Amino acid sequence: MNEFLQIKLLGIFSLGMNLGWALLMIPLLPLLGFLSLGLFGKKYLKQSAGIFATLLLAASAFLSLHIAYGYFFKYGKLEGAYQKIIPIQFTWLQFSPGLSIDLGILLDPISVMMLVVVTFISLMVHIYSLAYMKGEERYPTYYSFLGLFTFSMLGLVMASNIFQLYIFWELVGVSSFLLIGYYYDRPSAVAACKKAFIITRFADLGFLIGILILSFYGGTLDFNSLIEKLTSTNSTEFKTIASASFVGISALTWALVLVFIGGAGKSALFPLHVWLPDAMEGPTPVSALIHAATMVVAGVFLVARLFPVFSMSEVALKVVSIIGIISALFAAVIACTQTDIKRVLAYSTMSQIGFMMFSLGVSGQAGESGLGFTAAMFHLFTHALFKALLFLGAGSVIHFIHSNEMKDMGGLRKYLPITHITFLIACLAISGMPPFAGFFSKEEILLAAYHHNATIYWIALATSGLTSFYMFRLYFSIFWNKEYIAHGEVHGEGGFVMMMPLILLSLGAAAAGFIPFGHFVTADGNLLESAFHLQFSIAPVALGLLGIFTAMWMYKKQNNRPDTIAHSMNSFYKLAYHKFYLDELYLFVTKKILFNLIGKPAAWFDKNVVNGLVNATGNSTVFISEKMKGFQSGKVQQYAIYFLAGVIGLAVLFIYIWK
Amino acid sequence: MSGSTIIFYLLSILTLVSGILSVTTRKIFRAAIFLLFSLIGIAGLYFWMQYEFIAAVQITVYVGGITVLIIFSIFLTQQAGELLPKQNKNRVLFALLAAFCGFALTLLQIIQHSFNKTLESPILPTMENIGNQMLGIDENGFSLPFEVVSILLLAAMIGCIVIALRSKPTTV
Amino acid sequence: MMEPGLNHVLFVSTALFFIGIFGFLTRRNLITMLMSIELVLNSVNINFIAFNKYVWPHKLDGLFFSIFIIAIAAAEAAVAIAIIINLYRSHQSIDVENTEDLKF
Amino acid sequence: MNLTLLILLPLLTAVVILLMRSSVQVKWSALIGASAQFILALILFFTFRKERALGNASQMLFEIQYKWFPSWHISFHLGVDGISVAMILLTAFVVIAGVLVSWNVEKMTKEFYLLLILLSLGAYGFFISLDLFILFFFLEIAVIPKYLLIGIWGSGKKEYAANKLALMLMGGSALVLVGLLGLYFGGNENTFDLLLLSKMKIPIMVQKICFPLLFVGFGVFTALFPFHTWVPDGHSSAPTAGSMFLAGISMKLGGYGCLRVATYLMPEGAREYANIIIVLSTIAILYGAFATMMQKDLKYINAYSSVSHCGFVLLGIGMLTKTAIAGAVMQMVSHGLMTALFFAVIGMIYERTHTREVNEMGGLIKVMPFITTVLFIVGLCSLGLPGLSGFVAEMTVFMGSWQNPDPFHRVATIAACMSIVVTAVYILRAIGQTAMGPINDRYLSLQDAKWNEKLAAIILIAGIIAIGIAPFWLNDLVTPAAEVIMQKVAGK
Repeated sequence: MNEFLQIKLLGIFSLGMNLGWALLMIPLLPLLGFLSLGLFGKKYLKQSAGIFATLLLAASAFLSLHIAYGYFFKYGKLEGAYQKIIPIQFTWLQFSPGLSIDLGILLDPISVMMLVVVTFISLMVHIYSLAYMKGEERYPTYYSFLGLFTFSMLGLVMASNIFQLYIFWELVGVSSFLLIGYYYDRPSAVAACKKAFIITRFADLGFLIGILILSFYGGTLDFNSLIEKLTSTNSTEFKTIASASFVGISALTWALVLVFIGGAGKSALFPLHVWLPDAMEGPTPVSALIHAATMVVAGVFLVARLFPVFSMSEVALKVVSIIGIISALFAAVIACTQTDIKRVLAYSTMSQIGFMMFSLGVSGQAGESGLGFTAAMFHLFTHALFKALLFLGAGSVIHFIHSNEMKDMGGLRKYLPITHITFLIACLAISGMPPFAGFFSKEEILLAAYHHNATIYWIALATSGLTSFYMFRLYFSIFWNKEYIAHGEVHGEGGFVMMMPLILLSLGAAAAGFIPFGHFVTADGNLLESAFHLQFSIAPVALGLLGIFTAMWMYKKQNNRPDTIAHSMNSFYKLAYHKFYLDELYLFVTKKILFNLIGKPAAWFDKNVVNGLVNATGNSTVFISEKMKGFQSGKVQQYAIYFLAGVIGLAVLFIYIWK
Repeated sequence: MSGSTIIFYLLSILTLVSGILSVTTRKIFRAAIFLLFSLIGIAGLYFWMQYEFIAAVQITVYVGGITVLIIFSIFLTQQAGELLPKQNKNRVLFALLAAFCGFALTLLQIIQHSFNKTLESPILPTMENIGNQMLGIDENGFSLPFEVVSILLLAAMIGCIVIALRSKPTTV
Repeated sequence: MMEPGLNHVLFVSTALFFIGIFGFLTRRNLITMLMSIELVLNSVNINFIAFNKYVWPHKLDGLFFSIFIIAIAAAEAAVAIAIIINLYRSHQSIDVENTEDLKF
Repeated sequence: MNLTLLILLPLLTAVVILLMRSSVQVKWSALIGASAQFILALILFFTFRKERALGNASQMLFEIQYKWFPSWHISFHLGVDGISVAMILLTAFVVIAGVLVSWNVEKMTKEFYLLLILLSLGAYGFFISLDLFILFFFLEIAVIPKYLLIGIWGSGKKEYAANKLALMLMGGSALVLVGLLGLYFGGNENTFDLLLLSKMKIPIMVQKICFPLLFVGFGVFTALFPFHTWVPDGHSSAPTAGSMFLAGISMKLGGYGCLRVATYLMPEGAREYANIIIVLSTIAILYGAFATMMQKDLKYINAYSSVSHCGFVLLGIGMLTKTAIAGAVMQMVSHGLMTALFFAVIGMIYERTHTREVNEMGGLIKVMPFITTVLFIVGLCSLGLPGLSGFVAEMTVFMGSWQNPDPFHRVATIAACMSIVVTAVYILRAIGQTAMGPINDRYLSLQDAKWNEKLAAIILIAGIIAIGIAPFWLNDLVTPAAEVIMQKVAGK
C-alpha cells in the first residue's frame, strides 16, 4: 500500500476483498462525479453531465444495497446481535497518542440503513433532476455539487470517528450552502445560503466544543472506544467525566448537550430552525434530497450514533426530548399558516424531525425500553421516502406552474395525474394513515412516548393531528380548490424521467411500513419485536382523519372558511404566519448586537485607538523634533550662551553636587 | 608698595579697562584700537613676569600682525564712521549674567584652591633654553608640536587663499 | 595693596576671559566678535605663563603652549578674516544676525 | 543536500535578473529561478523525509557550519528540522505563485522581481539559520524589500503604509536584536549558536527579560495584538505579490521566531508569560474577526482576517502543548498558502473590476468562473472547511489547547473556537457580495483568469488541498520537531 495511507485492513478480508472495495466505492463514486464534473464538466461533458453523474450514483446505490443485504442477512450478526464492523480505517491526523482523527468506515445497523436511504434518495433526485434541471446554464456544476453532497453525506453516516463525522458534517453543510446558493443571481438565494451556513456553523461550534470535552475525558475520538469507555460505569473515564462539573452540571451532560446543539442546528430544531424555510430557495430536487430526506436528519443520526452515551445522562436525554417535542408542535402550527408550498413542506420536515428527536429522547438503551430508538430510526427511514416524494411532487407542480404560492394553484389533478396520486400517497403516509409507511413508524414513536412520558405523548398526538391537517390543506389547495385556468401553452408532466422517481418513492412510501424494523435497527443490536396494539392506534388515526376532514371542509372547494377561521384567531394566526417572529429576533441579534455592538466598536477601536496609538507615536516624534529643531537656530551667539550655560551648569554640578 | 606692584596694577588696569572698552564701544575702529592697548598691556604683563621672549612674540604677532589684519578687514568690510548695531537688551542681560556667574565661579575656585610651587630648581626662560627645547627631540623637546603647528599654519594659509578667492562664475 | 602673586594674575586673566566672553555674546559684528575671541585667547595665554612662572618654573611647557597658541591664533585670525570677507561678499553684511543659514 | 543552495539560488537568480535587459527576460528568469527554488524545496522535503525514515534522529539535519566571525563566536551555521522544512516549502509555494501573479507589472519590472527574489532569499536564510546572528541578518534582509515594494509599486496611501510597516517591523527587529544580545551575554558562554544556547541553562532573570523582548519583537511580524496595525494598511497598499509575500512569508518569520528563538531557548520565560500570550492572541483572534466583519475592502477583509488567523499561531505557541505547537506550525503553513492565494485572487479581481469594494461587485461567477471558484475555495479554507488546510491547522490547535485542563485555558480555547462562526459570517458576506448576487452590467465583458494566474492559483490550491486531505505528512514533519521544543519547555 501507499506509504502514506497506512490503511488498516481490519477485517476487510473477512468481508471478502471485493466487498471491501465495494464499500470504499460507495462514497468514492459520487466523489469522482464531483471532481470530474467540477473540473471538466463545463468543457467536456455539458449536457451529458447528468447522465454521467446518475450512472455513477446508480452504481453507488446498487453497491450500498448489496452491502446492506450482506450486512443484514449474511455477516452482520454475531450471536443474534448486529455487530459494529470497521472494515477500513486509517490514521488521518494524529494529535497525540490515542487521540487521532481516523478516517474509516463503520458498519452497524444505522449506518447501513442510512447508506441505503442516502444513495437511494440521491439516485431518485439525480434521475428527477435530469429532466427538472435540463437546460440550466450550470447543469454540470449542479451535478457536481450533488456528487459532493452525496459523498459527504455517505462519509458522515459511515464515520467511525467522531471527528470524521464532524469533518463530513461540515462538508454536507458546505454542499448545502452551495446548492441553496445555486441560483446565485437571486439575492434571496444568496441570503438564504449564507443564513443556512452561518446558523449551522453556530451550532457546529457547540458540536466542536462537545467533541473537545468528550475527547478530553474519553481520551479517544473513535466512536467504538469512546462509547465503550463512557458507558461502562466502572471505567475511570466515565467516573471523571461524570464527576467533573461546571455550573453544577456534569461534564458528560455538557458535552452531550453541546453535541446535541450541533445536531439541532443541522436538523433545524427549535430555535435553530430559521434557516430551513429559507433554504427552500435552492432547486426543488435539492430541497428533497438535502433539506428533507438526508442532511437534516444528520442531527438525529448524530444523537443515535452517540445514543449509548446519551443514555448515560438523564438530563441530556430530557433536553433532546423537550427540544424535539417543542420543534414538532411549533413547526406544525406554523405549517398550517404558510402559503408557499415548499415552506409548508419545510416546516413539516422540521416537525417530523422533532418527532424523531423526542422519540430518541424517550428511549432507553436496552431491550424493550429501546423502542424509541428503533421508532426514531424507522421514522427517519419512512420520512425520507415520503418527504422526498412530497418535495419531488411539489417540484413537479412548481415545474408546471412556475410558482411556489398556493394561491396560484388549484385544480391541478387533471393536469398532473401521476403527481396527484403520488402526492396523495405521501400525504396519507405522513398523516399516519394505515397502511402507509408513516402509520407504522409514527405509531411506534407514540407508543414509546406513551410509555415514557404522558405529557409528551399528548402533545405528540395533537401534533400528529395537526400534521394531517396541514398536509391535506396543502393537498387540497394544490389539486382541488379552484379550477386551474391555463395561460397559453400547457405542457404536461415532466415525462417519464421525472415521473419514475415519484412512482418508485410512492411505492416505498406505501409499503415501507411493513418492514419489521425492530429486527434490524435497535439500540443495542438485539432483535426487538414491536407488538402492534390495535386499540392504541385508534386515537392517532382518528385524529388524523379529523385533520383530513377539516382540511377537506376548508379547502376542497374554494370558499371563505379559511379566512373566517384565520380571522377569528386573528392575533394567533398572525403570530404563526410570521413564524412567531423568530426571524426578526435573529435579525435583531445579528444586525443590532453582533454587528452594531461588537463588530462596529471593534473596527472603530482598531481604526482609532490601536491605530491611533501607532500614529500618535509617529506624530509625537514629529512634534518633539519640530519643537527641538528650534535649538538649531543658526544663531551663533545663542549656541554660545547655551554652551556657556552648559559649562557653568556642569561645573557647578561636578564641583558642588557630585563631589 | 614697591614699584613692581604699582607697575602690575597699572598694567592690569590698562589691560582690563581697554578690554572692556574694546567690547563695549560702538565704534568699530575704536574697538580695534582698544584691543591693541589691551594686547599691549598683556605684553607688559609678560615683561613684568620676566618672560621677555613671549612678550616680544606677543607684540610682534598680536600687536603687529593680528591687529593690523583686523584693521584691514574693517577697512574692507565697513563703512567708516558707522555705529555698530545695538544688541537687544535681553541678550545683553543674559550675557552679563552668564559672564558674571562664570567669573564668580572661577574666581571662587581660584581663591579656594592653594597652588603650591614645586621645589625643583627653575629653568630660566632664556632664549637659549627656549631655542634648545623648541627644536629638541629629547624628552623636554617640542619639535613634534612645532612641526605640527607649522603644518597647521601652512594649511591655514592655503585655506585662507581658497576661501578668500573670488569664486569664478561657473560657465561651461 | 598686596604684593601681586599668582592669584592676582589669575584674577586679571579670568576677568579678561569673561570680558571676551561677554563681548562674544553681545557683539553683532563678526569682526568685533573675532576681537573678543582674541581677548579670550590672550587670557588663556596669561594663565599659561602665570602657571609656568608661579607653579612649575622647572619647565617651560607653559611658555611653549603660549607660543603655539599665539601661532594658532594668528592662523585662526587669518582664516576667520578670510571667511568674514567671503561672507561679506555674499551677504553684503557681516552682521551675525544675518548669518543663520546653517540651521534646520 | 547542501543547504547553502537555498541561499545561493536566489542570489544567483537576483544576479541573473540584474543582467537581463528586457522585462520579458526578467520575468522568465525570475520564473525559472522561482521554479528552481520550488524544486529545491521539494527535494529538500523528500530528502528530509528519507533521512528521517532511515532513522537519522538528530535534531537538525544537513547541518553546515562555517566560521564567520570567530572572535565574536558567530558562525554561519545552517540546519533544518521539520518545522523549517515546512516553512521552506511554504516559502517556495508562495514565491512561485507571487512571481506568476506579478506577470503584468510594467513599472520597473527588473527592480520589482529583484526585490521579490531578495525577499525570498531573506526568508530562506531565516528559516535555515541556526545562528541567531545570521538569523537576524536574514530577518533584516526580508524587511527592507517590503518597504520598497509597497512604497514604489503600492496603491492608495502607499507612502504612509510603507513607512508604518517598515517602522513597526524595524521596531520589532530592534526588540529582537536587544533580546538576542541579552541571550548572547546572558548565557554562561557568549555565543549566538542556537543549538549551543538550547543546551545551556539560561538564568531565569535573563529569560524573564529577554523572552518578552524577543516574543514581542517577533510578534510584531506576526500581528501580535496590539502591534498588528501595520497589517491592514501594509497589506492593502502593497502590490498583489507584495501582499502575498507579506502575509504568506513575512508574518511567518515572526511566528517561526517566536517559536524557535523565544519559546525554545527560554522555556521558563515562555511558561512565565504564556498566559499573557494566550490572552493577547485570543483577543487578536476574536477582535480581528469582528473587525473583519465591518470591512468593505477585500484586501482589508483579508488583512484583518490574517490578524485573526495569525492569532491561532500565537495561541498555539502560548498553549505550550505539543499538539498545539504542531498546530501553530500547521496554521502558519496553512495560513501562508491560503492568504497568499486570497491576495492573489483579490489582485486578479481588482485588475479586472478596478475596485476592491465588495459593495460594488456582484455576480462575478457569471463572467469569471475560474477566479470565483478560487475565491470560494480560499474563502472556505479560511473558514475552516474540512478537506482544505485551514481546518486541519485550526483543529490541531484546538485539540492541543484543550489538553490544558484548567478553566483559564478552557475559556480561551472556547473563545477562540467562537471565531469559526464569525469567520463564516465575514467570509460568506465577502463571497456573497462579490461572487454571487445579480451582476453589474459593466462587468459583463470581463475576462477570466489568464494562464499565469491560473497556474499560480493551481499551485497554491494544490498546497492547500494537499494539507487538507492528507494532513498526516505535514503532521509527521512537524510533530517530532514540536516535541523537541516541548521537551525543552516541559523542562525534563
